[in-house]
Amino acid sequence: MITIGHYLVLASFLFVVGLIGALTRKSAIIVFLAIELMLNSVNLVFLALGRYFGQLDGAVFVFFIMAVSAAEAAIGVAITVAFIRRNKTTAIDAANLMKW
Amino acid sequence: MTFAVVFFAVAFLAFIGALTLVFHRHPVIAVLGMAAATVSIGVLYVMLHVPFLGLFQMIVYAGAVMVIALYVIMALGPEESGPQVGTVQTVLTYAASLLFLLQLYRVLIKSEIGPMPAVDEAFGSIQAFGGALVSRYAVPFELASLLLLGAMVGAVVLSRRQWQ
Amino acid sequence: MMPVSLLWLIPVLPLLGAFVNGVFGWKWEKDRRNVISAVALGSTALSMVLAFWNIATLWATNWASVPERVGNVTVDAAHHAFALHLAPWLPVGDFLTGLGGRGHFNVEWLFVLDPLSAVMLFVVTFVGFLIHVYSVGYMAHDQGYFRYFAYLNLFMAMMLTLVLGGNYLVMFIGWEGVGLCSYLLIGFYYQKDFCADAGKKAFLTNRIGDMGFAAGLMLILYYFGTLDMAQVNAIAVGGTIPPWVITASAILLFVGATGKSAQMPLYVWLPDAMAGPTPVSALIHAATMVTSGVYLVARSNGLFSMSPTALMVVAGVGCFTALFAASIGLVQNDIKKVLAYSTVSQLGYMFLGVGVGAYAAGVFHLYTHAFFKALLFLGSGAVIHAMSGEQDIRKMGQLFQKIPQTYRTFLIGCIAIAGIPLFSGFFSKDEILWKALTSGDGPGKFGPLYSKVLFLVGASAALMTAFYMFRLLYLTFFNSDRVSEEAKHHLHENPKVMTVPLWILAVGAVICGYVGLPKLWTGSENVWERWLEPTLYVPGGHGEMAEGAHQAAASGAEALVHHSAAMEWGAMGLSVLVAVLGIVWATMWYKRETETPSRLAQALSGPYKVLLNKYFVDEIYFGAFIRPFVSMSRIASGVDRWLVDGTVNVVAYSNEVLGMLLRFFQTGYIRNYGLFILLGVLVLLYFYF
Amino acid sequence: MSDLLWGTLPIAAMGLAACLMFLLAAVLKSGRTAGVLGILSTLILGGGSVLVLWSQGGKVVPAALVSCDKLALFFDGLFVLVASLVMALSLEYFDKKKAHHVELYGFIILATAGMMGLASATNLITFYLGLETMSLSFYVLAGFLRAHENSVEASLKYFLLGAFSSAFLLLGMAFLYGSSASLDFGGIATALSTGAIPLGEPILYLGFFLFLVGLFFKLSLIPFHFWAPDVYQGAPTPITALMAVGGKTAAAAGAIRIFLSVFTASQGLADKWFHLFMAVGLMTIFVGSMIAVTQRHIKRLLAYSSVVHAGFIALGLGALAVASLREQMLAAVLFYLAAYLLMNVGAFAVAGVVERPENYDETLRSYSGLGTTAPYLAALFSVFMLSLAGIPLTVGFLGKFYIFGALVKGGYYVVASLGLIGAVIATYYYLKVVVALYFPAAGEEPAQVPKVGWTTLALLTVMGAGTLYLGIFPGLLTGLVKGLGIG
Repeated sequence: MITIGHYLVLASFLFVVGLIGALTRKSAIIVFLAIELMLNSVNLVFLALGRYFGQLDGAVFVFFIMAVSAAEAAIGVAITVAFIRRNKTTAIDAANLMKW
Repeated sequence: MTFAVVFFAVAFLAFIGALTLVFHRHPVIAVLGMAAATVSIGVLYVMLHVPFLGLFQMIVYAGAVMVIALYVIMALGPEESGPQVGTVQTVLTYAASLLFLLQLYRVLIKSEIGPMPAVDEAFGSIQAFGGALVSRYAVPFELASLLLLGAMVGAVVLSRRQWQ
Repeated sequence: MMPVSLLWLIPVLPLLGAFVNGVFGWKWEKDRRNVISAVALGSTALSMVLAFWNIATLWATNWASVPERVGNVTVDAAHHAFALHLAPWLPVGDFLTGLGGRGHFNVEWLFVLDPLSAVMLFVVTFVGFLIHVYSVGYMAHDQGYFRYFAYLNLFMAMMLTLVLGGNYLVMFIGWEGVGLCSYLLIGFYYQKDFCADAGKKAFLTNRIGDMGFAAGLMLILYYFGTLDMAQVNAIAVGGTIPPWVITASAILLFVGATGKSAQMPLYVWLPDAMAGPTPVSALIHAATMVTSGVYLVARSNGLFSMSPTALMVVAGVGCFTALFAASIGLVQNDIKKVLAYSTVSQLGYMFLGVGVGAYAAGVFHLYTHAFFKALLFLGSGAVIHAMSGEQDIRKMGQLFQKIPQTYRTFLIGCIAIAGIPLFSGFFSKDEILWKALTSGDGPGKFGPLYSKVLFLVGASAALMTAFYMFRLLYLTFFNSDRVSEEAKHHLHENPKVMTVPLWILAVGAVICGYVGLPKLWTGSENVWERWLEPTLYVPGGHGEMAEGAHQAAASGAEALVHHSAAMEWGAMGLSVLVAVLGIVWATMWYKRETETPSRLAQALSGPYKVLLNKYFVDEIYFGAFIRPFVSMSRIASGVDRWLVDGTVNVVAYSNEVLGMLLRFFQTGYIRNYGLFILLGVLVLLYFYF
Repeated sequence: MSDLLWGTLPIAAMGLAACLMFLLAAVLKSGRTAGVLGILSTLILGGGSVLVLWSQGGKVVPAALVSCDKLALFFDGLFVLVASLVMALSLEYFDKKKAHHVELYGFIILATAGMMGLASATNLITFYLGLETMSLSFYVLAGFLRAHENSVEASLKYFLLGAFSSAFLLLGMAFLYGSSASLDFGGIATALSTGAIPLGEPILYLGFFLFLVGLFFKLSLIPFHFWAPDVYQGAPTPITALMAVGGKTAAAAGAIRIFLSVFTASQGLADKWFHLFMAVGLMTIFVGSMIAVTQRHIKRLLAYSSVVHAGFIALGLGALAVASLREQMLAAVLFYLAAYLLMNVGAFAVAGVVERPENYDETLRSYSGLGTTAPYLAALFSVFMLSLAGIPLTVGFLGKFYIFGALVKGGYYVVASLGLIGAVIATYYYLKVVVALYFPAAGEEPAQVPKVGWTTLALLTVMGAGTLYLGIFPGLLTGLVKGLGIG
């Protein structure tokens, strides 16, 4: 019997995997995708909870998160491209001019 | 029972896809792993009785986002770069992520988990969904459209070559 | 009624002048200095006109028929006070006071016009304006002309805020503001080291006083539940506050007053403050700012009247300072130093006056002193100006023909301060001495011995005052000609822009005392006292007191049977006698060059040196406070700089070190930042589960 | 007009203005024209709708998922103000940088619409969308000076870290949803007060704290502040002002709304966040001040200063948990935010003026001796610095005074005195700047300032005068913030 718990556990795992990716990968694009993975896992939580409560609200929230993700993807890719063009590398650590 | 088998299969696929994204050295394969994960999550959406959103997930993520990402990686040359290993950062990240997972787990086992209740056929239908979007959620819907417009213009502005 | 609602403009106008000169003045510094002086003088003059209009309104008000409230002006007919509630400032709300009552911490921009603030308003705007005029001539050739006038105008604004402020916090702003301006102006010639040092000394000494003031305010707020001065006075005389609170808060306020008004033991900054330009000494360090301590005590008269102990302290400190500073003044050789010690001494008189509960007499002396001391300072400035900057009276002499205008006005000032009858100083000084003698009747109820000591000490200080002022006069204008050749070459009478203010002040120094002719002479009540009487707070409300006073007046000598008219004539005679004695004494020794002073100085070389070195107070302070501090720090750390600069440096340093360490977390790497977020999340979660 | 439309009027007006600006961007060539049009449309559409609604006493429309009560309108007014100021400052700044782009103004207005959504949200969805609309616009705006590498880096940093933190925020929202089966603030509050929590209490706390992380990030409270100095330094200076003032005010507005309408519903929860906010606030004040002391770049210094100010705001937000203090503290926080707007926009405006066209981040060296070479500018900058430091007679002093006054009144002496000590430490680095302005180090030539246009000077004068005026006569503002609350 699949309960709400199964979904939540899966989502937690996906979230943490995304977390690790976001904090360890070198390429800016992959870091961005890892963050998208974290958002995806949140979507799963919302949807599962909405289904659990028998409400559509969770699904609607997921819909909006997707819209925001798409927008973020557009902006993010543009920023990354601008960044890569300037630094000739996708390495996220190149963004280290400002510190201390 | 079949439901459970399918769930575990899809969940496993999603997990593997996620791991590929995070740990595979080659960026193209990593992105493909992410695509697999998003498609699997889309399947889970369908299983959660919201088929419309599952479809949407596949189009938006596996379709649009992944394609753009792949495009960028291919266009700029796929540098081989896996995750960092052995630095303080990675060690701390793993430790902290595990602790975080543990914390989530501790909360979840303390939660009152129940089985998914049955819902009628109309739940998650595209009619119900569309109705909610244009009635109760009309304001956020408009706000989201504004946001997408902004994103579009922003992407143009940021990646335009010539400045004035 | 109309002008009262414009009360706020009186400080704001000079403030605007300061702003304009401070921001745009540098453009006019080189070739259009008249624009700078026009701005400064214009704003001060406008403010003076407004002040006079207000004072006239106050004078003409018929208190029997005045409405209680007109617009944002409230009227307290019993105390003849208009209060302008301009705007809220710190509305915090109600709280529980130390006595369990309800306190209201609702500080507003409250300006009060009553007979007391009117007196100060008159003195500050009138003398201030004259000194502005005089400065145009005096500063004509100095660098930083715009800066000077901007500071001077800022000072006027702050002083007027202090004077008009209806609650202690508004007053405190003015209080700190005048301190800042004084500090800036003392250090005006900051290229000279000693000027900057003098500025620092003034700053530090005043901080000690201000700490007392601030502590007093907190005590008052906590127990009285308000900082409105009228309310504090009313509550104090209402009798609900325990005596120790009243005494403690009065003494703490007085500590603030000793700092600002240069009383023992915090007087040391004032003589050094003479490093500033002379008009500044006249305005700030003689006529106005230094008297604000006296004003503070007079303003809080309800509070002080309820505490005989506090009054005793005030009178004692004032009286002792008067004698102490006068004795130092006897032998000083710097023209401005003599006047500075004289100012400290005269301020002591004022405190003696308010300390024996004769607030009107103390404020009367404040008012007459403003005229003759400003006159003397400006006169000394004129001498210095004519002598191309020479300040040592041993290098002057026989100047009375060379600069006759200055000489004549200076003479008038000397006669006034010495206390010769029919000149203003006589009336006020005599009034204070008489009130000191009869202080057993005052709110302090001093014992007969204390009263007599106060009187005698005051009289001896008066003797010294007459002596050192005429010594100064003779050494400067008569005696032998000791002027250096070079100074002689440039010696000239000062321009009109300087002598005209001198003459106006001289006239003032003669006639301004006539508003306070003693009752003994006229038979009717003293005009000055009748003017100020409504501002006094006494137990049982003001109306009864006034009634009582009139009854006492009606029943004639009966009420004050032990002070016969003969006794009053006697006291007056004594004070005239000491003044004449002092002048005669100075004439004998200094009119012509005589051997006596130097022989005496040799014979009594010990006491002479003590006086000449100002009782070694600076050295004692250095030895008692500063040097042990330094040597302790040497022992403690081997580096005396650390402790002299204070712990502040250590704190700042450790702060910087910590900051440097913490900075290194800001690595610039995105993934590090992300990790810190995650770690923050973990800390949060594990802390709460 | 229907209630629904009334309730969303300010957001809709700003959204419309943003669309108009984006459309005009296709036609217009001159950035200046676009800027003037942007300011006009913001003031007319945004300001007008706020005024109209305010005169009606606000409109509460539960069905609209936003609430246009007077509290929201107060914030909307602040946002309109800050957006107009920032646009007016951008006119000269971007001309100077030779990167005057017509789209700029559309994004500023879009960000404002997002802030308004955040300030008036009554539902987690609108809350999230408002936040993201604002943040997305900021990501773009931060990268607007693409010729400067710092700008691009700031954009990337802000984007990745912002997305990262909003993942936590969303997870928190998901768990909050799980603990109440409702996305509406009202519904969550009901669940909290009745104790009907479907999945049990732990999940509620988990959701709550994860949600707080997202808020702390936007408020830049330590240890979630790391993005702020880098992004503030790298972004174009007027945009930094928008992020530091508008973004933070919007986050505080969202926090106030959700705390007052939801998290005060359960006393157990309220106690928890009270202590949390006090601890985080004090830590932010102390650590932020310590690091600020070591900074030489003026924009980084101002960034740490705004971190420290967020700490003071956090103290105020935390005290909203105490029922007896709520009304007074709300007024104090609102006053603080308005004060913060005036002095901080002013300070950043001066920083933008002093910047040279080719240079990007100016150190204190560029400010030394400005007292002689640019006395008026130096005087204004000193006013802003003294106000940020909290010196009496400035509005910054009163902001701190009200917050500490309320804390003392509530009996939280320890917090108040610690905060006061922190405030004293904080004065040090502001005074360092003022000292540099008037007393250049020995042997240093006084710095020079590029030519300043009259619009910027006029705006600076207005802000400086406002800082002083409200510091002396706060009645205008205290009257405005008194009695505002959740409608």
